[in-house]
Amino acid sequence: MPEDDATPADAPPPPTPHDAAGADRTGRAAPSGRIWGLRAREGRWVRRVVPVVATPVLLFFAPHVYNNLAFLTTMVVYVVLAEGVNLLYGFTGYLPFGYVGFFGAGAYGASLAVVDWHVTGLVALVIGGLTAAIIGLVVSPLLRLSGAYFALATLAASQVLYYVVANEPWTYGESGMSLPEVFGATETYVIALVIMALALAVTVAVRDSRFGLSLRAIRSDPVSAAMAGIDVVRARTAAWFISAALAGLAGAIWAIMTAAFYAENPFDLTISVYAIVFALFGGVRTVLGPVIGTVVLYSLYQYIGISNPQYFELVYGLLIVGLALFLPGGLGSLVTGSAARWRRRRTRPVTGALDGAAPGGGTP
Amino acid sequence: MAHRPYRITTGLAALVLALGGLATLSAGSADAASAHAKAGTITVGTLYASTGAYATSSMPEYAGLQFWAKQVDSHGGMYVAPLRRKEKVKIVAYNDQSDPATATSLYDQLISQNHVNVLVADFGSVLTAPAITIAKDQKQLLFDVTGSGTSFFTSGSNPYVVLTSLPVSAVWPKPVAKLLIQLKTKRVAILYCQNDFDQAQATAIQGFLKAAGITPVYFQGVPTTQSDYSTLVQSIKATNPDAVLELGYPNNDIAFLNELKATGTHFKFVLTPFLGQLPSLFTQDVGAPAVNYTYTYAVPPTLVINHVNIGLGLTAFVRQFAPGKPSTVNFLDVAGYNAGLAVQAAFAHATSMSQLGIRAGITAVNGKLQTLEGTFKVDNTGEQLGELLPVAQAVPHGKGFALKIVYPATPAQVKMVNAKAKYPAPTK
Amino acid sequence: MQLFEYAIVNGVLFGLFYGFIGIGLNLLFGVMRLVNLAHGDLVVFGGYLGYSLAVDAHINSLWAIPLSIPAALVFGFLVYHATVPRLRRAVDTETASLIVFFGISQVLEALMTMIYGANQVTLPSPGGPVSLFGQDYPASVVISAALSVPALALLYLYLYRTRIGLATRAVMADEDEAVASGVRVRRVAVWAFMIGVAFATTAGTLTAFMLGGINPTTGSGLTITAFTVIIIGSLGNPLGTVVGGLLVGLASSLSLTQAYATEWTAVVPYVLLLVVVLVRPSGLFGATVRRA
Amino acid sequence: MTTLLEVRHATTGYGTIQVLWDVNVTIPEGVTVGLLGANGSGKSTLLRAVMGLLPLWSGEVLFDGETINHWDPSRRVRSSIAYMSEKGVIAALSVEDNLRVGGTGLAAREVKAAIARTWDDFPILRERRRSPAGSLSGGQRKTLALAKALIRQPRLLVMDEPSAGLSPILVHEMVETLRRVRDQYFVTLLLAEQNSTVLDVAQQIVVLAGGRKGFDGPLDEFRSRTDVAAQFFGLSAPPDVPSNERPAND
Repeated sequence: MPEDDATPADAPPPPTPHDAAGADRTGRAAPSGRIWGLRAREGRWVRRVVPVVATPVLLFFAPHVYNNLAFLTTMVVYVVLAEGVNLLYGFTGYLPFGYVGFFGAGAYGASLAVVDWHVTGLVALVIGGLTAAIIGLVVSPLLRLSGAYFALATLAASQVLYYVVANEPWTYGESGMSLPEVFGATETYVIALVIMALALAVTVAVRDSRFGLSLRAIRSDPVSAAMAGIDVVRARTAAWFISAALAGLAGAIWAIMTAAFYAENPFDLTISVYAIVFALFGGVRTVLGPVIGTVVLYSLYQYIGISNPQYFELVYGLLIVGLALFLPGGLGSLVTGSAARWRRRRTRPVTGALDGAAPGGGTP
Repeated sequence: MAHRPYRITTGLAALVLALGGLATLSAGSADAASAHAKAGTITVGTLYASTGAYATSSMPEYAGLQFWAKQVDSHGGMYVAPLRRKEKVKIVAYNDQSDPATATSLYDQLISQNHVNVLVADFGSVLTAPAITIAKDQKQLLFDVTGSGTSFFTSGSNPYVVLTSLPVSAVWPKPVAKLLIQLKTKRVAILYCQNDFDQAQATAIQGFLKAAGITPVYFQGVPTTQSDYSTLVQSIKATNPDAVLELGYPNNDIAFLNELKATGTHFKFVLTPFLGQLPSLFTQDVGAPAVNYTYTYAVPPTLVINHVNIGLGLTAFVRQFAPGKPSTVNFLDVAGYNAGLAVQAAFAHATSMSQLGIRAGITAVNGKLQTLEGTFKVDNTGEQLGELLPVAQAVPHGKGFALKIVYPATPAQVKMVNAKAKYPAPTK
Repeated sequence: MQLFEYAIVNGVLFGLFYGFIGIGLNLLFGVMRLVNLAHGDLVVFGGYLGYSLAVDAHINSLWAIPLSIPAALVFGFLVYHATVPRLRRAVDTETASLIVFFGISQVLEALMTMIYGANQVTLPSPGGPVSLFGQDYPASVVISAALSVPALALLYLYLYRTRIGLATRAVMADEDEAVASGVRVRRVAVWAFMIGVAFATTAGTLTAFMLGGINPTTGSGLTITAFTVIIIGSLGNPLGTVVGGLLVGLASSLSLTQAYATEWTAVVPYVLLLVVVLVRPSGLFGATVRRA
Repeated sequence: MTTLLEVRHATTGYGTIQVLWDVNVTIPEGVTVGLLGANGSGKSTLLRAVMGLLPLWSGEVLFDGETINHWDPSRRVRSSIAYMSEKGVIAALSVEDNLRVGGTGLAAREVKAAIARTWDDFPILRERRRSPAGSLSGGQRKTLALAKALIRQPRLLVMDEPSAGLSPILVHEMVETLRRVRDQYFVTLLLAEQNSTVLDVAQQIVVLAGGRKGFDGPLDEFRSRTDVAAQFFGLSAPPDVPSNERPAND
């Protein structure tokens, strides 16, 4: 559900008209008045609080529907990752192909804290998040790049990190990580839900704040944003750290759940790819889009794995191709009727790159 | 702003719908599973990988387990001691696509949705690791077929994991080290892949050799994904070694042997671990002439053990498993079948239908069970101790090659022609 | 010293092959900004074609090269029309293409597994060792490297000696201006796409030789190597791609001769990529800087 | 005088933001038209619509009396409507390759002849023929852009800010060059400009303000009308800045 028209009413108009999404923001005046007997101001709080609270609560009862905690916890971990991708890609236009590096850093940070320092589970989680943020600091020069270069450079960085972890004895690289039981399965699930709630809260906060507005301005046109007085580097770096820390937390809770793993597992590139696909499938620049994308696609993944294993990859691959081509705005676009907007945009000629109407294309 | 809460509602509604869909799916699969879990059957849950890195090894292992179930059912089922009757066996299997994260949720699926009686792990340490965790957490008995990772068996006593086929990788190379000492090799080169399995062997062999006063002249790790061995072979050649040990996965072993073949490089002693497990794959991918005189670990079906007190002997197994094509039977087929035999023995001596009751069945037969892999004996962490891994050498045999055990001398229960190691290897 | 020389020659041989793998991707990415994550899988598909010819039809696997080219052109044409027009209309073509081609990569991997099974397949070496500078190299490697050279030369001729090649370079350098000059971008793109796919499958027929064997999952690693090679050598510059390939080949080969570097071999291309994008984001031969 | 190009009721914009409101322009063959307007007045947008680089929401573009709405940009370029964008050249290609790109679609012999003619008309380009266009000075770049647009000997040359980024002296030279080119190539010019010096070359002036047409008449009349100046200096221009007028360092 793209709530990309979620600019607060007092927001200035977008910096340039060639951001089509921005065009929608200004092109449609939000009607004022009451809904559910609430004033606009209260309504705003409803839409801030409801997704953050209702989503974890709904998922909290999911084990009563489908009691497979390993599956559900992994799914929630993916929701966190998809929201992290959403923050970075949806709001700044940076596609972190090597996002899994933060996940792996979080997993190993937390695990080493448990195994070597014997810290409690919650401390380990925090250490996991911090480890990822520190890695984020180390690789922050990559933010100078853009587009596919950024995507591939982060991928390379995550692979370098993976080989360091896999080769070094102090990370138990070759023998694999083995954790004692830190939390019970249900406890792990609840903690994963709390991390997810945090991720959702952060996304809501970013969406509705001036910070989020600056990020979107940067996404649509970094030069104009800088001229409008936005500190481009600082805003990007902040989003980068938040996103890294979220992935680190996700990695930490994943490590605690999995308990026995090798470096290749938390650094598996498919984790990045899935997080990106889930986020885009649901619809980025929204709060619930990545949640829905993950729940639908990951359930499907599990279902295909159980029911029709022979053609698993084939079905999944075709599904992804079809969705990306025919539902480019994500599932959310179906819900909110953005599909109509998309159709209108389609009428642009193929040479659209020249008319400058493609926001974020190439040089986000 | 007023339309906003409406859109939130739509979003949440979509989420509820998605969860509902999930519930429907799970109900569907649970139905399918409950059909399996009906009374009068023992359900064995397992995973296999039809694609991905482990498919080559996982599929034969799964085939062996299926063969076991078919055998048991053709005899009216297996004896279940607590019920005092025979029960049919059903295998519930899912495809993990070689992906450990998928494996995690599928192992859980087998326990929480299908309520299987026991779990059998997928091939190898990477896909077994998540099963170990779940087995401990959910107190579910796991038969670990080939997951011999060192970290699985170190955390004190664990009644829920039973390694059925191989000793942990650190003890594998003991006979190799002894053979090298016996052959009076001085300059040993060790090239290993950086993974748990190979690294543990390399370190162990280095330790055994050092104890005998031999320091390897070459001791290097390479990534498991390594496929270009040309420069490495030249580096090894430069150290002028008496013996070369290449410790990798099948793809590494094949690439290494092909490199020797393609450059005409000759070493006096070459060992690769997987030749003994997958001889037909090596015949196809390297060719018999280039394989000749290579050393490897001897495992069934190279190691012929017919003196058994459960299931089929090796010769009978090979004949029945692949009628007419005995050469295609490999170790992993045997390992899958052997895991079935361990399950069978456990139920035959179980004290109750609880997980610990079934584990007690293993304790009851521990050290007494003779299978086509040898003596079945586990310690209290579940680690396998009983089975053998002698060293074999490929020698020319007709158009192909035959594997002959060269060290140690034949144990009593092994019916197998011994041979003296041909060292140094003749030039091909 | 002998070992060092061996590593240099070996690195060059592999480098030419890496350049060959990269060049098709360079066309696709350079012209249309399509992040073709299925590139490596197309390469492996070509490898299986060669394998089929050798094993099923009992003819030299190198016949796969002439046979695969028309097939690849047709396949490229179909995939282009199925995906690219829609992708080009997407709000962010790079990202959308990344996802679409990830899906295609999954489909290709699945098809290869269904047709050829998951096992690694190898091809018999086409002959005994070949002596170069007094040392022996596998014939398969030498032949593959030798075939890479004319392939790269052909692409060079296409880009620098034909009119559509000039149009292709114009689109790579500045699509807006090329359109304004009357270049038919769609035609350029179709050909670039088809030729890119053909280069991938042609290079693929050599992979079973070079890599010792192929399996359905070999492709993803090759995709990454190919991206590394083309970014190091600058987008749109075929000569740069060759140099990028040589750099990756040499660095990997030399690291294998160093006592404590062997285990870090796999990291070499990634480190090279990071250094290049951070120090000189346009690649070694690029003029345009792609910074935000 | 026949009408070469006619824009009827042109309405368009970017995304959902409308930039042009019902603009009508008629360009007779042989008459140089200067399109004036401040930043954001819609000049470049109108030119893009003429070239087919931006589709019209409604309205029509006629060339030689025939509607060309459905022609894609390359067809328009190949049918005698040349376009010289603000950038004008492909920086990474050599001077000669730029000219050859300008001749895309022509027969090889024609391109060769056209390039030979260019060397005579613009000797400076011949000296730099192997250098990348990106290494040229600002004035040389504009010259190359002009030469590239002229390769096909178009009937109509649409130019977006030919004087942008040039020093006053160079602007003056540019005006001279344009005069020379107009007479030598018998080409009708449509220039969008902010710089009034360039007006010297024009015979007819069209002023755009806020996406609507203001003044439209002969140069002399434009000069005598003070009220037009207000429009020209963009007092009623909207705050929106079309993307093509972003700073060049983007």
